[in-house]
Amino acid sequence: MVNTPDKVSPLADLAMPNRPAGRQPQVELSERLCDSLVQVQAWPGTMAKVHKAISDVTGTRPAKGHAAALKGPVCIMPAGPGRYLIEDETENLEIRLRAAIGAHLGAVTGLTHGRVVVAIRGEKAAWVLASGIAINFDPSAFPVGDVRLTHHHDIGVTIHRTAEDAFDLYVFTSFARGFWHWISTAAEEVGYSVG
Amino acid sequence: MRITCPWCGERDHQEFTYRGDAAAKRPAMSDESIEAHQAYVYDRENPDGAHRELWNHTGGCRKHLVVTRNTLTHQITLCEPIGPWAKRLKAAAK
Amino acid sequence: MSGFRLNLRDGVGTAIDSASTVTFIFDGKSYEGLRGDSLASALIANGISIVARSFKYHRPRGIFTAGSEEPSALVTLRKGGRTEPNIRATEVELYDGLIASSQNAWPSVDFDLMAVNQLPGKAFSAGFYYKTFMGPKMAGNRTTQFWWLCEQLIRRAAGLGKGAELPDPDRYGRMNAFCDLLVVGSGAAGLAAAELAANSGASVILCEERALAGGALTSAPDFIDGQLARDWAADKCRQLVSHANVRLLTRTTVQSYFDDNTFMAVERVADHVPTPAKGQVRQRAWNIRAKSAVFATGALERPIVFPGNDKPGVMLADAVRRYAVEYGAAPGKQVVVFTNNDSGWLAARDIARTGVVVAAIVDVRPDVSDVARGAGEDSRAKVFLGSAVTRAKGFRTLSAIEISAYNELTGKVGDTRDTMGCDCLAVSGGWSPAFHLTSQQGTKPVWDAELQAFLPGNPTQKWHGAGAMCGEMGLQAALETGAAAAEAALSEAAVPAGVADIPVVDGDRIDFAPAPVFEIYTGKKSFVDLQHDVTADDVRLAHREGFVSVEHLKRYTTMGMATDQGKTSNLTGLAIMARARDLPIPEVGTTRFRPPYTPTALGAIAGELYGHLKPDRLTPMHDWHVANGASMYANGLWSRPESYNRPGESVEQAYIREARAVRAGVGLVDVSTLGKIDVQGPDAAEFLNRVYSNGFAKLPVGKARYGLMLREDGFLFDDGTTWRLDEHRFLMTTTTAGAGRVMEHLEYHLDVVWPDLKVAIASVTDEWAGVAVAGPKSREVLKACIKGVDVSDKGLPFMGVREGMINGVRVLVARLSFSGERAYEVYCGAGWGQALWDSLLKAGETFDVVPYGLEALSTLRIEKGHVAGPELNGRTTPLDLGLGGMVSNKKNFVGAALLKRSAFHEAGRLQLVAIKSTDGQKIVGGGHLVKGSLENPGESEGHTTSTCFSPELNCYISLAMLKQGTARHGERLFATSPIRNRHVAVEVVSPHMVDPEGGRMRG
Amino acid sequence: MTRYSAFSILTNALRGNRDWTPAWRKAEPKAGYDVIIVGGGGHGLATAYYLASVHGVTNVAVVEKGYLGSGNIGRNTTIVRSNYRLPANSDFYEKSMQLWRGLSHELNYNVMFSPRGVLNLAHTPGQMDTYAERGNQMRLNGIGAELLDRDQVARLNPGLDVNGSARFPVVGGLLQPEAGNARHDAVAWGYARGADKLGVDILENTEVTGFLKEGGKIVGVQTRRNGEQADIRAQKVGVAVAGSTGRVMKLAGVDRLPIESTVLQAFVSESIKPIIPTVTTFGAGHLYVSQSDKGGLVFGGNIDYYNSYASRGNLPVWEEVTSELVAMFPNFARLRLLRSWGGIMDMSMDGSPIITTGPVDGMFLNAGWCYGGFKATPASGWCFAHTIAQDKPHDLNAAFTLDRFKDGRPIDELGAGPTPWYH
Ligand SMILES: Cc1cc2nc3c(=O)[nH]c(=O)nc-3n(C[C@H](O)[C@H](O)[C@H](O)COP(=O)(O)OP(=O)(O)OC[C@H]3O[C@@H](n4cnc5c(N)ncnc54)[C@H](O)[C@@H]3O)c2cc1C
Ligand SMILES: NC(=O)c1ccc[n+]([C@@H]2O[C@H](COP(=O)([O-])OP(=O)(O)OC[C@H]3O[C@@H](n4cnc5c(N)ncnc54)[C@H](O)[C@@H]3O)[C@@H](O)[C@H]2O)c1
Ligand SMILES: Cc1cc2nc3c(=O)[nH]c(=O)nc-3n(C[C@H](O)[C@H](O)[C@H](O)COP(=O)(O)O)c2cc1C
Ligand SMILES: [Zn+2]
Repeated sequence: MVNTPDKVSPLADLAMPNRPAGRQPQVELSERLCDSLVQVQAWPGTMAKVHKAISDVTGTRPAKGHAAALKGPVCIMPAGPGRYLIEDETENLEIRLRAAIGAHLGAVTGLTHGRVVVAIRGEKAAWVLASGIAINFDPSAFPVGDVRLTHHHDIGVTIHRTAEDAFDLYVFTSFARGFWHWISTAAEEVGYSVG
Repeated sequence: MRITCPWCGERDHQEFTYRGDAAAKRPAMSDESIEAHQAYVYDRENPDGAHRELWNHTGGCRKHLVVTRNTLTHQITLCEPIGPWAKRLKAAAK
Repeated sequence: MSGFRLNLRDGVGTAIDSASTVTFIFDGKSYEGLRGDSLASALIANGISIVARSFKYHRPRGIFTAGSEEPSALVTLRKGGRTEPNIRATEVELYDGLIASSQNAWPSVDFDLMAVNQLPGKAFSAGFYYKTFMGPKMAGNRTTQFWWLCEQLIRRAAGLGKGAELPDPDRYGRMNAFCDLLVVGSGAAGLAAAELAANSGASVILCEERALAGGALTSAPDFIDGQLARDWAADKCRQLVSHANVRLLTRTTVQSYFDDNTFMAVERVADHVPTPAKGQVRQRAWNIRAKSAVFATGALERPIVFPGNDKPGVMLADAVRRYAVEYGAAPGKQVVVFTNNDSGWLAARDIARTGVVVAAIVDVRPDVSDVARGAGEDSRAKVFLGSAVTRAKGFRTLSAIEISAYNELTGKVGDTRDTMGCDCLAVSGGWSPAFHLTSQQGTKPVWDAELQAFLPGNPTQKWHGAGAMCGEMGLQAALETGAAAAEAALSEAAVPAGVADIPVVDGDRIDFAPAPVFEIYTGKKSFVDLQHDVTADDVRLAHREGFVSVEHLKRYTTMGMATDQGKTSNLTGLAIMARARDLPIPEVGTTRFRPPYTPTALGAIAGELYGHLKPDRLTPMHDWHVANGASMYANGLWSRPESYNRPGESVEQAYIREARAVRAGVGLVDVSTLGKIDVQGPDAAEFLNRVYSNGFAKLPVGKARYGLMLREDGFLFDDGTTWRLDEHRFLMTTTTAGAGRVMEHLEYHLDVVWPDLKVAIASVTDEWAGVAVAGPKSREVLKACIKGVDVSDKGLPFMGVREGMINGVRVLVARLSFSGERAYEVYCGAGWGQALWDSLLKAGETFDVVPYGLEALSTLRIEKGHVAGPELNGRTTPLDLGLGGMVSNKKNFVGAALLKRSAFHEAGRLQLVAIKSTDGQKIVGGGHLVKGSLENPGESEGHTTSTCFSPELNCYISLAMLKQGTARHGERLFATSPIRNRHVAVEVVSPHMVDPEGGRMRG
Repeated sequence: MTRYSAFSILTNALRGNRDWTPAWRKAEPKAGYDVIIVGGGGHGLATAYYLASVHGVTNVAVVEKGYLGSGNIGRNTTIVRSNYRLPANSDFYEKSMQLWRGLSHELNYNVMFSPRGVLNLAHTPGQMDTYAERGNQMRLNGIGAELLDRDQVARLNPGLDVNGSARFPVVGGLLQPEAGNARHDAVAWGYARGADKLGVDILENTEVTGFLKEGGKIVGVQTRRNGEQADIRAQKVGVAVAGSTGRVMKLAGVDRLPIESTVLQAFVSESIKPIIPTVTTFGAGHLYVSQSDKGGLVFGGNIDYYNSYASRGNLPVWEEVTSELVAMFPNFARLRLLRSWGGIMDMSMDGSPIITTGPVDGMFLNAGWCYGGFKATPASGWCFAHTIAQDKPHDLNAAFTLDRFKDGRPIDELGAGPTPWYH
């Protein structure tokens, strides 16, 4: 039996922990490895059943509005009408969800390899993000726990606000280096470390 | 311009892709006449004033919406959901 | 040399730090200034009066204003890649080591030879270019050459400063901001507005162009709530920034007002220091979306036009006051004030208070108010009422003026009353509200007869004017209207406003209404637009020639088109035209202001995009390609290997070797860039059947099919294979370049056209890495490494799709062929892409597997006659490309109806063929097919699309579109490329040059 | 009317410039004309001029709703070229080039036609081949074209970033040496003056508010002038209103056309000394730039996509064009934008113009100019005048009919399909 090799991230060589000398960095960038990411799309009439199926598989249900539902390693993020991005540690999430949600209830698409998660945290995290992303990061408009779908120029980004000063950014894999280049350049102004 | 996506909320129009006049309706699959397709593909009313038009929220949820916008002032008066989810989104908005 | 530094004391030099000197260089000479100085105030303090030359006549120009409306004092700042031409000295904050130089003058500003342009004077009147330089009439193209020559000379003489030759080393940034209320301007009105909003809990952004907030308050002698105006302003700012919901941005000009209250403001983050700190941006563009806005942008003083009015030394009255009060820099030893309104008298008083001699006050009005009279007495100036300055005299700079009797009603100039020595004339012709931002939005300004000025007009978006910007010139009124505007704005932003606490002003109360006098006409040369050298006579000439609409006046004379956009001159020019036409000013109209408010660095608008325009898109195997000698090729945003060049090998040698190796053995190519779309749902098959021209409904599970997608107008849109993974689940592939637009095409049809279809699509381009294994030995390679798949022809037939494992990696394998050989596409999760690539390479070692790039890929498909991007050029139909068999006539699909149009079925269309070089010469890209010689080629009968050397046929070949090509196989033509000086004899052949029966790929 | 020359300028200057007369008369409308041209833009004025000068039809009025030249003729980036790929376009625009070359003399008005060269930059070898293909087509049609390599491009445009490390490295370019610029306003004024001299009435501030119809045939126009309504009759009415085509044709009862109106923005920087000699276009985006005689960099890029009749642009296009401009010329980053403005484009479904008889009896239509109608001005006027005078198109505009959409003969230079904002 051959072991499955490790997934290789395009940021493997870039997101190396590093703390610059001198100035106190005001944000920390890092890559957060994501073991399993699946998109689920319900049909308009099957929302409730899909919620149930998700809950059967992951142990938790999608939250209301634009909030992510969190339970242990599971994170269910709203990603459009009837659509969710579900993250979990287990590798066969896609298979289990597909088994629970047949074509009559919805569609299940594996995206584990399709996104890279960049995490940013620190006092100036929102400032750095706002320098390239045109959504309102004020906590009153974007509360902790909420998810936003947006883009940075050509790069689609799903943003999960995990704390007042921390965000997980789900970025398309092929663009991950371009995105890292942008965010690290933007963060130079306030000083950053890589965690 | 700021467009209100029925699902994502208000965003810069830069997040959306313009898809043109919402009045252009594709003939049914049963209709194979050249004339009907001709009108759908090429003829536009191009009004000066209220224009119902399609935008795709490609930088967000990737759903289409119908925007009513004045072509003289760029003022947007209505953003409506369209597509399979339209009914639910409308209901949610209420 | 008449300006000097005053004795700095309380109330003189309020904006500068007398204790800290700063050294700067102007035109190569070193000078001293004080911290807080602007370059202009420092030049004044150093007695420098000529700082620039005008655009057309190269006349000496001095400093005219104290702000961003400056028309005259343009200099070049800094050096090398940081060189910045046309910078207004009035806006530059002095820093130690600043380097500035004058421009548009040779050899120097003091003595400029180009001033000969003045000699023909009247011949260089408005519009003279249009009337001459046409040159002699000559044959053919040569007719234009005379103008072409003149133009070169004119272009060299025109222009202002010189741009940098090196790249700008600095960075630019952007910030996206949102607020309930944007307040523009931090004068009394703006501060009052911001305060009310801040106290109401609204989120507020307050932008101030200058480094110091306070607007007119910074030099006003008035008291507010018992506090000196500038102290009150400073206190207010301190209070404001203590609110978490308020952001005060100084050095930030709101430049542009776009739809839905979107603004672009530019913050000059590091222009007041020698170079930006590490990581710091030079400027930052703030893209602000405000629920509502208060414009408290003040008013701009305007001059009175009179003969000689462009002499250095003639300045705006308020500017003279500000230099004296704020910077302690006296622009002259003997100041005369020339005015048509009371504000000039107050300026005279405030100037005199700083210790500068105000020799006279000249007012066109026969009588003035008591306040003015009192201020006049305080200033100890000689007073000339019912008088005008009829001439400014002096060699190069102002040395004296002529004062004559003046009848403000008739405009008649009477006897000369006095000639008075003076080196600074402070002029006030009234105030024009700064409504540039609202004009940008298309709001039509309205005329106010009393103020003799245009006011902003009625809002068409969510903004409110306050203070001098809307004609409320007094300080008390500014405070009141500021609060009122904020209240109205907050209600729009749905924030309940608190109660305004309006401070009380103790100070001058004057009537700002000026006498309607814009020009003192004596027949001598006087200037309207100081930068563009537009004279009052030019305006009258335009009138005579029929360019009477303001917009024609502007374009014919170029009035208001200079870098200041006529901030201090437009109204005057307009008034002169109105008088010539004998119409009231409002009937002549006014030109439209356009964004930006002041000239804005292109780098700042590009913001974070300066330097890296677009992100790279990379496949998981990118690093391997680069490390293994691949030259990379841009394909949209993607970067792909062109060929893997061995040492000493050219790209052509490399791709021929690679292609040969594939046909003989086996090769690997990274196809991860292909667009991949997951299509699922009970109606997925039906959906595909509608968007593809060939049938998909009956595609069995475990099979792939090549599909053609048309646009609704019948032309080809994209192609690719779609794999049926299970009953309701398909994996669609698209061309690399077409992925995005195919996705949108599908989304459109699902949302808008057939919303009742239960289909979900998702882009999975980034999810899957893809490797094509091609060549007769491809099966052996696969067999050596794949688990769980029977790779025999039966187990995995042509177009079959299977799932398996390669070295622990789950893969999808489809037996597809672009090359015409037996081949497989193997997909796996992108994170394992490199692992898969390594496994396949390893498995292929014994078969001499080679990696191959885009060039070889394309060679193989050209030999095979498979179409790709160059053939799918948006102007071809399936019929043109010999793919008519893939157009179903059993069903309707997107493009079916319009494909039936007559023109698509006519003879004479360009059709796909291939050509072979018959004389061994290379067929270069971009050729045309002709019958004639290189010298006399005749008409184009078609063109090449995809060209290569064919290792299989051992000659140069190309796919081509040829008129009626299908019927012309065997014909001899020439592939001509006159632009590359090539002319190759070719034979037209069928595009299916290799294995036309397809035996090799079907196996 | 004074003939313009260096001599007349000098003699007039000596007399204090008092004797100059209006460039064109402020005509009063007559009750009727042989031909009325709606729209006092470049195309309308050129049409009137050629009707009078080539076809001897002088009883003509040009009816313009605003000031003369207030439309796109007065707000374009002034690029004049004929580097087209498709035969119909190539022939037509080359005719225009020929007229441009003699225009200043013909009109006795310096339109400052400046054949400084138009350079399209290429960023991949594939793009070079595409350009070669177009260049060869031009050569075969007798139009000058040169393919330049990277060094030649660099020599031509010193500030250009030809570094291999650029995000989209320049590999070469296609140059049409005889293409260039002309002075936008001068073209309008020159044609107006020329037409006026031949007897054409130019009616400014006169808006067409409706059409007079008799038995389904157009027989004149209704106008509003200085707030007053007046009917003016005409044997034939030509419509050349560019961005306003949709609204004006609606007045004639034509509700739908293969045209959509959108904003195109243009930009000008502050004046600087000569810094780029040619018109240069960026090949990895959409950006064209040249330097005006005054010294301003005049540039533009994409349209604002959505339908609009407001001559006011949006911020994303600012960001896009400036970033492309500074990517191409990193030494321009500190130069400053002086002004931007918008014009309304009559975007046709295939990106090519319409010059045709009809679509209503008695009417002729000239429209669909998209980004590129300035360079077409002389040929468009010339062909439209022919079409009106002869009641049928000239060979040069025979392909530019409305029928082409019905028959499947779009003239689609970019192959972008029936999506106007892709052209
Ligand atoms: C920003 C920009 C950049 C451009 N750049 C280039 C370029 O570089 N090269 C190029 O070749 N082309 C360019 N163009 C395109 C070119 O300017 C236009 O295609 C061309 O000017 C259109 O023809 P015109 O001159 O007749 O139009 P216009 O000048 O717009 O004339 C139409 C006239 O009709 C009048 N009108 C409208 N309705 C009525 C009515 N009801 N009654 C009476 N009159 C009416 C309008 O007021 C207007 O004056 C550009 C356009 C823009 C906006
Ligand atoms: N000196 C005089 O004789 C005179 C004449 C008229 C008015 N006033 C005085 O002017 C005051 C009126 O107050 P106010 O608040 O209306 O005007 P103000 O002139 O005090 O303030 C306007 C402020 O707006 C800023 N500004 C303008 N455009 C801007 C932009 N686009 N972006 C950023 N900042 C911008 C200016 O730099 C200035 O600081 C009163 O004190 C009144 O007495 C004085
Ligand atoms: C080629 C060209 C060059 C221009 N150069 C300048 C310029 O140097 N200064 C200026 O203020 N405007 C310039 N303009 C813009 C005009 O001022 C004006 O904005 C344009 O004609 C559109 O008119 P509008 O802004 O009144 O709508 C230029 C316009 C064109 C077409
Ligand atoms: Zn959305």
